[in-house]
Amino acid sequence: MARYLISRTLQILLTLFAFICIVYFIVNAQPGDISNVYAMNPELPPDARERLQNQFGLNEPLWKQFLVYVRNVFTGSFGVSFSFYPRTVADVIAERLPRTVALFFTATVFSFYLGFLLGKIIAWRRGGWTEYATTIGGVTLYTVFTPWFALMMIWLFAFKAGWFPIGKFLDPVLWRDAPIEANTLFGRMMLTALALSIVVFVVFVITTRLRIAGARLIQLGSIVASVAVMLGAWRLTGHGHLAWDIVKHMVLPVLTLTLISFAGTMLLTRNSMLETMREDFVLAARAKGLPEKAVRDKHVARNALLPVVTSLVFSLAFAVDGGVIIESVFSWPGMGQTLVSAAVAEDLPLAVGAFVFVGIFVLLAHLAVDVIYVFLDPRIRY
Amino acid sequence: MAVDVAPQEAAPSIRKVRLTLAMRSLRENWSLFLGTRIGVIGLVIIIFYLVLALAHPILMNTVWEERVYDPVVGYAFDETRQPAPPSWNHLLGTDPLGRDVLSQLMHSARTEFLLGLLAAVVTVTIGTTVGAVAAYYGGIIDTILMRFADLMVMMPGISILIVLSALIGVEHFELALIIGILSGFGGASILLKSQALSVVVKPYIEAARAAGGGPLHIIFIHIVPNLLPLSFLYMMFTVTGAIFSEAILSFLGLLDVRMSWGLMIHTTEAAGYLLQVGAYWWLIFPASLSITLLCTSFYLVGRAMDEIVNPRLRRL
Amino acid sequence: MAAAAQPTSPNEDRPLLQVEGLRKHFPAGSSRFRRNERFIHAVDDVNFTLGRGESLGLVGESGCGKTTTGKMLVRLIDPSDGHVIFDDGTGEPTDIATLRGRPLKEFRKHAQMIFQDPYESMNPRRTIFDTIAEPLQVQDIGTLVDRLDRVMEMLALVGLTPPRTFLFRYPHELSGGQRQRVAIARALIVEPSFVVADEPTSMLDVSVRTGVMQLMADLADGLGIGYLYITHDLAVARYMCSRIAVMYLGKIVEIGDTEEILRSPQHPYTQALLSAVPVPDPTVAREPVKIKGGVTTLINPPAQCRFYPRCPIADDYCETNDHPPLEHKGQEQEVACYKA
Amino acid sequence: MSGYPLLAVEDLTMHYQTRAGEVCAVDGVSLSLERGQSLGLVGESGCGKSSLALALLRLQPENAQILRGKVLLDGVDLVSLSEEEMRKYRWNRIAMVFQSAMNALDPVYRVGDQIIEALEQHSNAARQDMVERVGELYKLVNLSPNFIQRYPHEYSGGMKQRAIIAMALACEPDLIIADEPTTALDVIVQDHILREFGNIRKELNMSMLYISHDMAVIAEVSDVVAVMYAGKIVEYGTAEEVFNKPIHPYTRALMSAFPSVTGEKHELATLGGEPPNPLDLPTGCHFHPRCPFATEVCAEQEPPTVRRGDHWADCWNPPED
Repeated sequence: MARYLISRTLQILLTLFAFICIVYFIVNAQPGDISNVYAMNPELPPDARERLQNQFGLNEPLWKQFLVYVRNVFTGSFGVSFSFYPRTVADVIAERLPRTVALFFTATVFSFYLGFLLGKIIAWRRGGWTEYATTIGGVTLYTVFTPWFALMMIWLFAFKAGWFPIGKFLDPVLWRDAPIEANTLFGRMMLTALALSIVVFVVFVITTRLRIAGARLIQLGSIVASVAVMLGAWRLTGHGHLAWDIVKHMVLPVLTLTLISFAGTMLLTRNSMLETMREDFVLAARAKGLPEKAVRDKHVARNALLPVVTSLVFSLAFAVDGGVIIESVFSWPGMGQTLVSAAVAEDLPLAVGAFVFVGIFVLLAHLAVDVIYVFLDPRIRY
Repeated sequence: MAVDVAPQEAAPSIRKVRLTLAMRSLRENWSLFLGTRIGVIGLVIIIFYLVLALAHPILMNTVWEERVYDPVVGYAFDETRQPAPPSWNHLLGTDPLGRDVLSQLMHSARTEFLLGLLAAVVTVTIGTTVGAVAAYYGGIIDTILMRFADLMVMMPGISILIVLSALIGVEHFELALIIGILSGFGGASILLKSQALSVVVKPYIEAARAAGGGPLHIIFIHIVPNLLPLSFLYMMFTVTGAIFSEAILSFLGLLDVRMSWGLMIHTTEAAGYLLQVGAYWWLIFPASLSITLLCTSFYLVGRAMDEIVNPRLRRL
Repeated sequence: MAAAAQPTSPNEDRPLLQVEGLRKHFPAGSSRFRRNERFIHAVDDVNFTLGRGESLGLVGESGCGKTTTGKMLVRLIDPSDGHVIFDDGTGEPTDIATLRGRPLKEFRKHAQMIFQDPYESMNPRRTIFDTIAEPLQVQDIGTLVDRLDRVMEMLALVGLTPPRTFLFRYPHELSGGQRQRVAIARALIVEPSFVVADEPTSMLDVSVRTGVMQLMADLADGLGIGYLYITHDLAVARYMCSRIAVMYLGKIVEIGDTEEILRSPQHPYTQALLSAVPVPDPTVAREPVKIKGGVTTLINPPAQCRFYPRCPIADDYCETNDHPPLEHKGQEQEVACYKA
Repeated sequence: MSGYPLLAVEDLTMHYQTRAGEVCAVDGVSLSLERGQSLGLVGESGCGKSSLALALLRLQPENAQILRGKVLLDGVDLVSLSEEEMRKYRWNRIAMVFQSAMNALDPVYRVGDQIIEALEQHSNAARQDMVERVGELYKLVNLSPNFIQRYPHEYSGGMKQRAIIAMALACEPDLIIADEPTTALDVIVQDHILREFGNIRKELNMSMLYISHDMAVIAEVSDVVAVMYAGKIVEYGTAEEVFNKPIHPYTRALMSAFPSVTGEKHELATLGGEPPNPLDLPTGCHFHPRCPFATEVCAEQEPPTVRRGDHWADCWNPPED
């Protein structure tokens, strides 16, 4: 297991290197001299231009420029952003990365759960109108023109119904005299969520392993209890209302992202279920006298999960792309929105920096999926 | 070798038999396709847009006056205020710059089809070749091609297109090529390779080798024909991806294109009508719905083909 | 065939195939980061001869290396070591173990293979005509019309009549027995001098199996083709082959005249194999099989007799000495056992 | 004792609905099996023997339908039971050993847990007792107890088959249906498993329905033999009678087509033609196009049953006794 993880991490690092090379190639392979774009940007004061030229080694030969570039990537210095001058690219990214991670992670968990659940059901009821309706609905959501769909969500839930804010990360009026930095607070919120999921996970593992009666009840109880404790703790800090503001801003983007991506998992689960249902061990499970629900959940769905998780790897890049669009429509100031606005404003250092981080993010998600897969499939031992 | 008369007689008759066989299998698949329902829905939508796309040049040459109805430089002189709501002259109204929305919609449909088709053909050509070659040769060739494919798959496609189009001017043709190359070397080759791998281990490949068949014979006579159904299916998904990407990029104003559905929405946004959904619906809905419908329809056709091509999904 | 037959070949008494020290070692559990030192000894020092028009049965359990051996003889697998001297009396004797390029393609006209699975050994997208004509097509023999005539002839020969009705059908429209007949037609269309048949009847139903066996036997007699008949079924080997070779874990442990071996098997493994075959007579109670355990590993096996871990009669001598060589025990019978 | 035979199948008929048309896989099959007896069902691929096995457990695929007939287990008609009641019969009374043991075990669970899963369905015993029971079963089928906690992919082919047999024995069923359990195995392993299986069965006095295409295996394991062709049972009798004095020409053809390793090398008889297409069965006697003794009436009318004691066959032209 440890060896597998190490070798996988090495592979990922290698891929990352190749990725960075490709980015460099893309940036340099275009007509005209890239150094002009970097150095001659009119928004830059002369002294900054000087520094930039040194930092990127723009006066050096090409191979040295490449080495400098690689060093810069691995030390996280992507130079100075044009549009956020004088902030560095690294600084901008450090502020925005957590927001994207939170958005993406929540939406992925929701959409995977929803997709798997629905996929299971439509596979079991093949041929009925439920299946056609769900399939067509799901496919439509999956292939919907995302900006328009996001817009419709805003229009419906924020503009007309007024349930949620129209966009952005927080409400500036509320935060004008806030005693705490938004990012610090957001960091704490994420820590809380992490602690909560660890507690719930541990309870689940223990109750399943022990095979005690009433495991369901204990699980449910523990969730309710820990959520209550968490809410109480936040109340006591006095920042509860500020945290709530951020949560409120998060709901609509997460919902939209979930809706546009769950169908991928759903359709895949369906196909995978249909293929698994033909296996002999499913017949054997029925012959053993297991009720249909147990056959479906314990045997068919459990085995059908494997290919679904495998292809989660493929869909990660897609999900990140979806996130980019959603962020920019909702003006959620994360990596995606940064990438788009930097590209539109031709803020090259920031665009490249954001893109590299989006790439790293996808790679890490891959690694996570690989690890999960090892736990799911006993046939894989390293 | 002396050519005698007989082959000229036999060759056409064999060809005729082959044609008959091909038609028969096409008919069988067609009836299976009709049975899937979702495929039929998709096909109807595709045909609808195909008709729109084909009708545009005809209309422009007959009924529609060019200086009014040109999708890019036309102006609706008959309307006093732009954007104008739908009327008899302009069935879907005009955009903020006074251009006819229906004409724009129909004109773009053609571009979308061409873009999708080109991207899909490039993807599948690359994917099928790479997949077949990697599966047949294995070893180091396979490793290199597949590591590269892994890398391509991990690339967030839209993001890379965003960066690219910020760096260089991208038009429809280039966009189709880039999408084709990205997905051809990425997802398509991985998928088609795994399919090719299941073909390569079949005894008939060994039988062909025992008969004296070389790599080219085996790849193009045995492996590729068995990949074609899956390739064709993957084409459908690539069309969806290409149209979708184009729409996103032109919506963000990053493409150097003169007219497309994405650009129509971009224009609407730039003019500030985007959240006035009720009042200016004709600016928002036609283009957005068209993108969605066309993407969905190709995807549905792909799904339906999956039900036919994948024997493990077939009904008993 | 193009090559002119020499009226007086100096090697008239040479066998069709002479297999010497044939080996195949596959790397086991390869890893990208470590150098590989573990090998599966799939075929290990195999020697035998196959006369012209003779049929030799290669018998053994699954995984004993019989298919690998067969595939090496038609060069679908490259041997790791050893020689296979091929001489059909029409040309120079050649060592086919190291052939490449054009000569290899030329050799493929002389050696063909019939595969086990009639359902998978034909491309489902090609018609019967395409399948049978493929060897002619890739070898560029004859015009389209010639090929058509040849295919019709072959179809009639293997009993698929009237041939016209089979030409443009697809494999899935045929039954297992018919497909195996197509496979035979395809293998014989280039008039090979020997054919490796890899369990050609094991997946067929009993009621069509004998028909296919009969056909193969008749064709072998009529066309003078040498067969290497691979099978796990001693009873089938008895009916198809004049000689049999019993393989165990990559080695031939006993070889000789079929009836002689069946009457008095010398090697304990052959004895076990024989006594394990069920008898279609409810009144007969068979002796229990003496050997124990399952097949042991082929990865870097020790030098001692391969059968030692399961052998009921082995002693210390067997443990400490190398794998025994094949020695004459009967008239035509050779056995690799110290204790036999 | 209730006076009923353990298993009695009466006029069981099952159809498949396929795209190409309707297939009658099991056509009016009647059988009976006493407690402790072993019935060998022999026939070629596609003759409906596996369909019959699945129909007994009511596990036929979705597109199949039992049209009529009864499956009486100790006098209770399984066909008329509700799904919920039927579940209680599965494995507890009738267990099954599957054709491909390789695929009959779920790859993601430990083999021991899969056996316990079957036990849990049919008893309320404490978990500890079930674990012990699995240990006993492993001893019974000669498997090392170390393997209880392992996954199927760590087993060899023969071991998987043993594990499946252990699983089938778990609830001490009255009847075990064995569907070609040793077809994929080598002869020596097959020999070991057949012997052990036979011994255990006699020890526990269980009945068995053994399905195979291999006449020799059937001869070794069964007391009573039924020969199936194109969905029908064409001959039925004790093993000795069927093998020594076969009535139906199909049975006779099968016997003489079988090559043997012992005794004199007899000429193999070749049966002409191809197995019938289930979508388009011949009229009259389904076997008539391949039958060397067929007369006109065979093609026109269904054959009558010829009885010789308990031994019977459906044939127009039976050989003289």
